[in-house]
Order: sequence, then structure tokens, then C-alpha cells
Amino acid sequence: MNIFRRTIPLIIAFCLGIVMIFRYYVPHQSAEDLLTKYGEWVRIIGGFSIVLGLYSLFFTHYTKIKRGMPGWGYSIFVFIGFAVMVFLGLIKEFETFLSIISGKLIDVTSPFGSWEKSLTGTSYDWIYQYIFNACGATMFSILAFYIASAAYRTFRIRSVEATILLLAAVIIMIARVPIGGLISHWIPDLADWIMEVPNLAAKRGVLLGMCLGSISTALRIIFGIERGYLGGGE
Amino acid sequence: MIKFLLNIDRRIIFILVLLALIIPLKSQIFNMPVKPTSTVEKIYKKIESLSQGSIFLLSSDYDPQSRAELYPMHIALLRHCFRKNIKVISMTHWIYGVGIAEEALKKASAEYNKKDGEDYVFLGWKPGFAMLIIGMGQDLYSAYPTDYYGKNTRDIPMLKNVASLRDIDYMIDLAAGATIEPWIIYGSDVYKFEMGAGCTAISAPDMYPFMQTKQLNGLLGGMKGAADYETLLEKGTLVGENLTLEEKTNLAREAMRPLTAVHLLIIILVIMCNILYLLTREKK
Amino acid sequence: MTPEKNNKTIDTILLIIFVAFLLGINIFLFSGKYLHFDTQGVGIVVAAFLTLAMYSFLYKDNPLFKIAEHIFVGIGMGMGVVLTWLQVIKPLLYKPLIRHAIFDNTPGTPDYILIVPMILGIFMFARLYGKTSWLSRWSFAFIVGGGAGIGIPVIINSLILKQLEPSLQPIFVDWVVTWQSINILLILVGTISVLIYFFFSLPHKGTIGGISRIGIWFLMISFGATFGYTVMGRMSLIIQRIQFLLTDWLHIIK
Amino acid sequence: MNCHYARSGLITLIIVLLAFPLAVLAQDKPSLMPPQDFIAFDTPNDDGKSISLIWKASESDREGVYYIIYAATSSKGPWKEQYRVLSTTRFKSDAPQYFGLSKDNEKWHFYEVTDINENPLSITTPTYFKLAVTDGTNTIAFPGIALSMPQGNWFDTSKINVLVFVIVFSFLVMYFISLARKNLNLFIRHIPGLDAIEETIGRATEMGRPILYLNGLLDMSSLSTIASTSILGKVARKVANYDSQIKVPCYDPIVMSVCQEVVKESYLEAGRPDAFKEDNIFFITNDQFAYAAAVDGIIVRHKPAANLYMGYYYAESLLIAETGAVSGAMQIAGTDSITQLPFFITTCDYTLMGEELYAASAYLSREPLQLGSLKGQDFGKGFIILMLVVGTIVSTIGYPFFVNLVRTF
Repeated sequence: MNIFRRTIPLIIAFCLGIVMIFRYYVPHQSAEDLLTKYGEWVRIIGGFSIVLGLYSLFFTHYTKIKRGMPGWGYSIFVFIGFAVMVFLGLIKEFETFLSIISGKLIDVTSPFGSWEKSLTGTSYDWIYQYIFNACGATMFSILAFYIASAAYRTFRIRSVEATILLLAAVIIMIARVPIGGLISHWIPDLADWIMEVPNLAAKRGVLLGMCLGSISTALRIIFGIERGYLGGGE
Repeated sequence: MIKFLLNIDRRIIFILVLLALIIPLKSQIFNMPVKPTSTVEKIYKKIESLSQGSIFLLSSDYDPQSRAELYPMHIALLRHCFRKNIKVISMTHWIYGVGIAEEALKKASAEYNKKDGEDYVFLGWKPGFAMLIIGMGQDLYSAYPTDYYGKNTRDIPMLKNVASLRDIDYMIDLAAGATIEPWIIYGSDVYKFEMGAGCTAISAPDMYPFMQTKQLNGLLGGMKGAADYETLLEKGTLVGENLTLEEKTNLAREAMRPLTAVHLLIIILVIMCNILYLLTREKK
Repeated sequence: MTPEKNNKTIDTILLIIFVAFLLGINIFLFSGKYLHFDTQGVGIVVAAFLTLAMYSFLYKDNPLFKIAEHIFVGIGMGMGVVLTWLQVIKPLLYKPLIRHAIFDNTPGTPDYILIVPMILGIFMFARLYGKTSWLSRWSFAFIVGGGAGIGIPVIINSLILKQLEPSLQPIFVDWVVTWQSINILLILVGTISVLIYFFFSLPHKGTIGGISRIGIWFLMISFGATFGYTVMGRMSLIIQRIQFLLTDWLHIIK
Repeated sequence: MNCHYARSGLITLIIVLLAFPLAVLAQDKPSLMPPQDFIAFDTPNDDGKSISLIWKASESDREGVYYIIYAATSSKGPWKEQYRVLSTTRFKSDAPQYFGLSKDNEKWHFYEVTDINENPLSITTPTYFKLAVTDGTNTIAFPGIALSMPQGNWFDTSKINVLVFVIVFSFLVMYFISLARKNLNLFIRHIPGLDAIEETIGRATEMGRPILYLNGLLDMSSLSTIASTSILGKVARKVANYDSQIKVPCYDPIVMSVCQEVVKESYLEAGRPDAFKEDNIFFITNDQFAYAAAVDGIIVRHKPAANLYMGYYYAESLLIAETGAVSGAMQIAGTDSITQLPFFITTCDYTLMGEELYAASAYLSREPLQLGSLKGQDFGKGFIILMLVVGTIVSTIGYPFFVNLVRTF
């Protein structure tokens, strides 16, 4: 049984890894096709996995409701939101489902099914615009408050490092609004210099180190040294 | 007291931020002239140099969540083109961007009495990203057989001489995500048209290398980029030309007032908390 | 009453006032014809409610936020399912393969090779039964192994080499020192010192300690700059939300 | 009508006659020379969609002089003009990905043909080409026909530097891993954030509150997620030993199921399989801000004693970390998302930056194999530093050797 549980997955990872490395050097069309196909397959597998997510989410909230745990009432909203979205999103897809039941093929040719070229005016779009985007954009914009309070709490001249961080942030902040340029043209110039010289250097350093780290992790995966992703030894 | 101020309830800061945003939005406080940056000027000059009837492609690849940062420059660019009688092709790679792209085009074209099909075309959305760009580079009519409203692209008067991306005079990608790079790699590098870009403030620094290599001729970064462009547009108006009310509403420059206020607020808060911090340290 | 209980009472009162205020304003907006009773008008009201409910979290966790949060999670999940069907399963699996199995008159020939990813996908379900959960490892290995292989040359090409190329600029041309020379030198020093900070097999003492300290300074400048740079982007987002509330909803600002 | 033509023809003639002596007088330009060495061949290093045409640059190349390329699908024609190439453009040196960086390339014109008569090139029958040069008045043709057929190539020589890097680096890592097998005492410097994990877990146990662990927003094939799950394994084992609780809200279903496996395994290794609760590792949603909202809710309601954020994050980083910081939890972050690092640095007690995240699992496990690969990475960094220093010096002296070495196409 060990063969199926451990050896085969490691062989799959090894073979695919090696093939994918060497594929990169082949300009032939078939190499390009291989990559596209692989990408599609991964998306298909990922598509199935959403069922796992659904199961987990529903299980969590179903248990909450069933056991009457504190705040169970809110869990109902998860189900409502989900049901409404799926119903409206797939409303026209029911043609497809109907066709399966009736045994007759109805061809919906566009790549997005009934979506054709736009969502404008559909009920799906209404939900997207007024519910989903309202929540998302608001959550996103809460960052504005947080960035201010984080600055107030943490920008303190505790050490040399903290002072440097603070100064850089203040200079860039003042240079990014018209007042910076009005005080002196040096301020926007200095800000540009910070972005283009020390900032670039630091990012480059982090990036180079990180690349080596990720390559070595990838190599460990291909050669079966890193097995954490399979879920431990056994 | 100092202790209290140092560990101030953050909700007070939230209120201050909110006030710093709303007060300048309602009044004219912090109304300051905007000094355009050179990267923005390059785009402005490029469009200024285009002759009447040139073809300009605008790919607006952002969704409502990034509307705040990209919509103002979207409008400013369209106004500039229509003012110069440049023909605009508008499209998007993002399905959630269709609504905004259409809205912007309708708004700007109405201001200048431009006609669909003659002065501008809205191609709408299609899937494919890089593949779509390559397709448009080979044959625009087969990549987009119809425009957004279902008209046959071959029959649209404005597209008569636009068979592929090679016939584009200038192109700008307004991106909230990673669409600028594919446009460079699969579009402008291959089909040899000049290209500029507009992006959110946070991704602007990542675009500087492309300007070094001249793959982008200029860049509009976030709200400041749009405000710069609006300033240039206003300066560029001919003497005696009257701006309409719509043209005077400059979305990004309106936003510069609250932005200035809130930046100053944060800087003042940081300075204040550091003075307090030093005071507590001295006591110890 | 204990202070905690007192707080709770205050919160409840606040919540009731807030909800009543919302109701009142919306009734006023609809009756005053500021908003029309159509999809757009109702949409704006719903969006305004959710926006304020989300913002109420800034004050404190509360029932309104909890409702908005749970709806948001449900809708987000629903969108995930819809998109998975429309963008993945339908075009990549249903149309080229499954449809052929169901109908006789499907045009084209079925793409049988797709059975492989389908089986690997079904193996994921094995996770749900303890005994067979090892089957899902095959799928993990397929995804992770391939990903690792794709990554290696791409990282070397587009990150390492692409970053090295502009780093190898001549410091000065014809022995003329300019601003540019100083900048190039600074970038070089910065990059190297940051790289040295990340050395794991050397203790941060002596020279190495000194250089890595410089590396940290460079990092701090970069972090500070990114922080400052991001402020404007985030503030723009909130201006948009405020404009939505004040213009689209309340019609206070034109 | 006829009269009109005749008149305009006459005017043209007069102009030409008048201009002729001037043209003779201005004889500093060399007269038009016939094209030389016109060759067609399959474009190297490509996917088999194009044919390359090359011919020698001549002294008469200047503004106003064009090369005309004709093509046909058979050697007998019909010939049709396809492209006009300005004689001062299109050189072999424009395409170093095909021809390398030799100086000689500047002396050859090069044109890459991908279609004729707006159809893609045939890959089964050859395509025929003719070349002519014109200055507007005279046209001289190349005496001969070139033909070729496009072919997909199996090795891209322009990417050889990438291959060398892959091989050198793989060798370094594998070598140090094998060395590590023999020598078990490899030094590794302190990573303060990781030293704090143990303390954090102890504190959580004392307070009787859970530990929150996030994996970031990428899927299982990303390296930061892999690093994160393997750190989770080590953390979960300590949590099991301390008899504390760990909560893992997930963004991706596959990551969730891997995490369940990993944590279960760790509890088993710690001898506490009974204490493992699968419900604690759960899926929220795969939408960025819905996830952030839900995690914020968890932080506020469950008040975890410690929050560990390992993996790749986007804008939600500050939304989560700031809520965590205000809730009073001890926070340790680790991310390879450079743009989000500043927000973790300011809101967390410890932050693992970039590579430190990948090193964390080796650091925590102290497994020689993993430590060996860290050593390999360090040598890789040493190699890069050496290249930076030597390369800059060499290019300052005036040799672009190193720049060409790392050039990518």
C-alpha cells in the first residue's frame, strides 16, 4: 500500500517537475500546447476542489445552526447569500441542465454561456454591483482608516531603523500631494530618488534572495525531499 | 495625559481621517495648483502630437473596485482625444470592466457630440487576454467580428482602415491588474505601436523599468497622475475657448483636496505622537 | 449594573438609533423622489446599507457587521461556484467530454484524455472519507510537482537574470563620475547588503553584522516608501465610497 | 480626360528632366547596388511559424531606398509584393534571440516572414521569395529565388544561460543536501520570529485561547503556501504538545485539505490524535475581501492569543494584521509579498521577510536535508554577489561580457 500512498505521488511530482523544467527550452508548438493543457487540467482539478470548500463551509455553518451555537442566526445569511447568487448566476444555465434532463442538446456557444459579452442589466450584475462590490469596496476602503491608525501607533523613533522607515514614509507622503511640490521641487525629486535608488536596491536584494529560496524549495519538491504538501510522512 | 494621547482610542483617529476627507470635499480648502510630473507630460504630449483622425486604442482593464483610481484618468484621456478629434477604440479584458468603459465613453462622447462608429467604437469585452491581443494584432475584424452593440466591425466607417493593431497610432492600457505586461509583450513589441499606461498608485513603481526601456512612453499613476493630466488638459485649452461645465469638473483634482488634507493629517499625527513619545522617554 | 452590561445597553441603543435613522432617511429619499423605486434606486439603498454596516466594524463588532459579513461570505462563495462552472468545468470538461457521454448528437469528437484530470479531480473528494484520503495525494502531487517545475526556469529567467542585467551597468563611462555613477553604486551596495542580511549560515556579527545592518536600513527605506506610497491609493478608495454615500445615495454633494 | 493625363505626364517629364542634371551633380550618394546573398531559412529557436530572410547590407542603403520582398507558393509564381523594408532598418542584430550577439549581424538585413497574402505560412510545402531594391525610380532585382519551409524547433539556444543557471544551482543545492547527510551540525543564524513561536504557544495555553494560523491567498502550487503548510506542521506539533488549540481558516479548498492532513499528522506524531479537531481547519471563501471580513470577525470574536500569518498576501494584509494588533494578540508574520511587508513590519511583533519564510521550515525542523538546501541557497547568493561585483567592474572597464551573459530574450 505504501507504493500507492507515497511512492506514486512522489514519482508523479518528480516526472512532471522535470518535464516542465525542460519544456521551457523547447520553442516547438507542442511544448506550448503542453503548458496550456497542463494549466487547463490544473484548473479542472481545482474546479472539483471547490466542492471540498463548499462542504467545509456548509458543514461549519450547518453545525452552528443545528447546535444553536452563539451567533448561529448569522449563519443563515451565508446560505441565503449563496443560494441567491448561484440561482441568479446560473439562471440561464438551467437550459443546459434542462437539456440534460430532457435528453436534447441545446448548444450555448459563447464561452461564458449565457453571459455573451456583458453582464450589464442582468440580475447577476445587480448583485455584483450593489451587494458584492459594495461590501468588497467598503472592506477595501477600511484600509484607509487602518493605514492611518497603524501609522500613528507604530511610527515612533524607537530605533535607527524605525526612524528611517518613518522619514521615508513621511517624505513620500508629502511628495505625493500638490503641497509637496509647492514647498520645494526638491521634495518630489527626493521622493523619486528614494523610489528609484534605495527602494529599488532593497527590492532587488529581497527578490534575488527570494528567488533562490523558491528555486531551492521547488527542487526539494521535485526530488521528494520536501513532502509537507502531501501531509506528512506515513 | 501624554499616556492617554499616545494610546489614543483609534476611533478618534478614524473620525479625524473622515473629517479630513469630507470637509475639503465640500469646501475649497487645500485647493492648490498641481504640478504635473514628467511621465504624465509625455503621454499628454504624445496625444497632443497626434493628428486629426489618428487612431487611439484604449484598453480599460479594471473593475469597479479600482474605479476610484482609474476612472478619472479614463475620462481625462477620452476628453483629450475627442477634443483633438482623435478616433477612439475602447475595449476591456475584464468582464466587470464593461459597464465602466461604456459609461466613460458615453459621458465623454456626449460632451463633444461624438458619434458611435464614426468618432469612436466600443468593442466591449472578450475572453483570452494574451490570445485576444495576438488575435487583434493579426486581424482585428476576426478577433472582434462585432462591436459591443452587435454591429459588424467590417462595416464600421471608423474601422475601415484599421485592419489590425499595426494600424494603431497610440495605445493606453488602464490597468488594475497585470495587463500592462501582456500588452507590451504581445502587443506593442510585436505590432510596433507606441504605448503608454495608467495604473493604480501601488503598482506604479513596478512600471518604471518599462519606461527605462521605452516600452512605455509614459505613465499615469493613481489619482495624482489623473490630476496632473487634468491640469495639462486645462492649460492646453486654446485662448478664448470656453470650457463646458462638464469639462470643468475634474474628478481627480477634486480628490486632491481631501488627499492633501489627509496626508497632512497623518504627517501631523505622526509628528505629534513622536513628540509625545520623546517626552515620555525623557521623563524616564 | 456592571460597566460591561452598561456598555452593552449603550451599544444596543446606538444600534437601534442607527437602524431607525437609516430607515427614516431612505423613506425620505424615496418619498422626496431623490431615489426612484426601481432596480437602481433599491440597489443604491441596499449598497448604502451594506457599506455602513461594514464601516460599523470600525466602531465595534456588531450585529449589522455580522449580517453583512455573512452575506458577503455567502455571495463570495456563490460567485466562486458560478465562475467555476462557467469558466472551468463547463468549457474545459463538460463541453469537450461529459456532454458527449450524455447526448448522441453532440457535434465533434470527445476529448477522452480529459478523463485523467477528471479522475484526479474526483480523487480530491476522497479527502472526505478517511480511509481513501491518500488518493488525493496524487492530485496534490500533480499540481505541486508541475508547478515547481514550471517555476524554476521562469524564476531564473524573468526574475534573477532580468534583475541582474540592469545591475551590471558601468559605474562611470570614460572615468567621469556623475550623479548616475553614485546612484548605480548605491543600488549595488544596497542590493549586496540586503543579500548579505539574508545569509543564513553566517552569524550576524562583525563585518557581516555591519553590512547586514546597512541592508536593514535599505529595507527600512523601501518599506517606508511603500507605506507612504500606498496611503494615497487607499485614501482614493475611501473617497470613492464617501462620494457614493454623499452623492448617489444622499444627494448632498453634486 | 486624355488631354488631362497627357498634360500631367508632360509636367512630370519636365520636372524629371530638370531634376536629372541636379541628381547627377549631387552624386555623393552611391548608385543603387543589386541585393546580395539573399537567403531564406527556417527561423531558429521558434515554434515553427516563420521563415527568416537575410541579405547583405549594401553601401547604397539610405533613406528613400527600400527593399521589396515578393512571395509565391510555387516557383513559377504568381509573385506578389508582400513587404517594403526601409533599407536603413531591419538588421540581424535586431534579433539576438535568433542570431546571438555577433558584431557581424549588423552587416545583414533580416526580415521575419510570418504570413503571405494574409495567410499563415504552409508547413508542408515551401514558400518562394524574391527580393528587389528600389529608390523610387530604379528597381534592381536579386537574380534568383530563395525558398524555405517553417519548422518547429526543439531547443531554444537563446535560453542556454537560463539552463546553465538551473543546472549550476541544482547542483549546488543537491551537493549541500548530500553533504548535510554526513555532517549533522550545520550552523544557522537566529531568526527571531521563529524563536518566538514556542513562547507564543505557551502563552496561548496559559490564557486558554486559541492560535490563529493563516496560509495566505495563493493556491497549493505556490511556494509560499508550501512553505506555510510545512511551518504549520511544525507549529501544530508544538500546539499538540502544549494541549492548545489551533484555528486555520482557509482561502483555498485544496490548501484546506492539505492543512487538515498536515495538522492531523502532527497531532499523531505528538501522540495526541485524540485532541485533533478537523473542524478547526475550515474553508471560508475564495474572495479576497469576504475572507478578510470573516477573518476579522474571527479575531474579534474568538480573541486568539496569537496570530500567525504565513504565506502570500495582497491588500487584505493590513486589514487582518491591524485588527489583530488592536485585539492584543501576539503576531508573527512571514511573507514573500514584497509590497505587503511594510504593513506586517509595522503591525506585527515579528516578521519573516521573503526568503526567511522559505527557511522557516528548515529552521524549525532542523532536518539536515533541509538545512543543507539552505546552505546551497547561501552559496547561490554568494555567487550572485560575486557576479554583481565582478560584472560591474568588468562592464565599467568597458566589456559588456557579463551583461550579455545574463541577457534574456
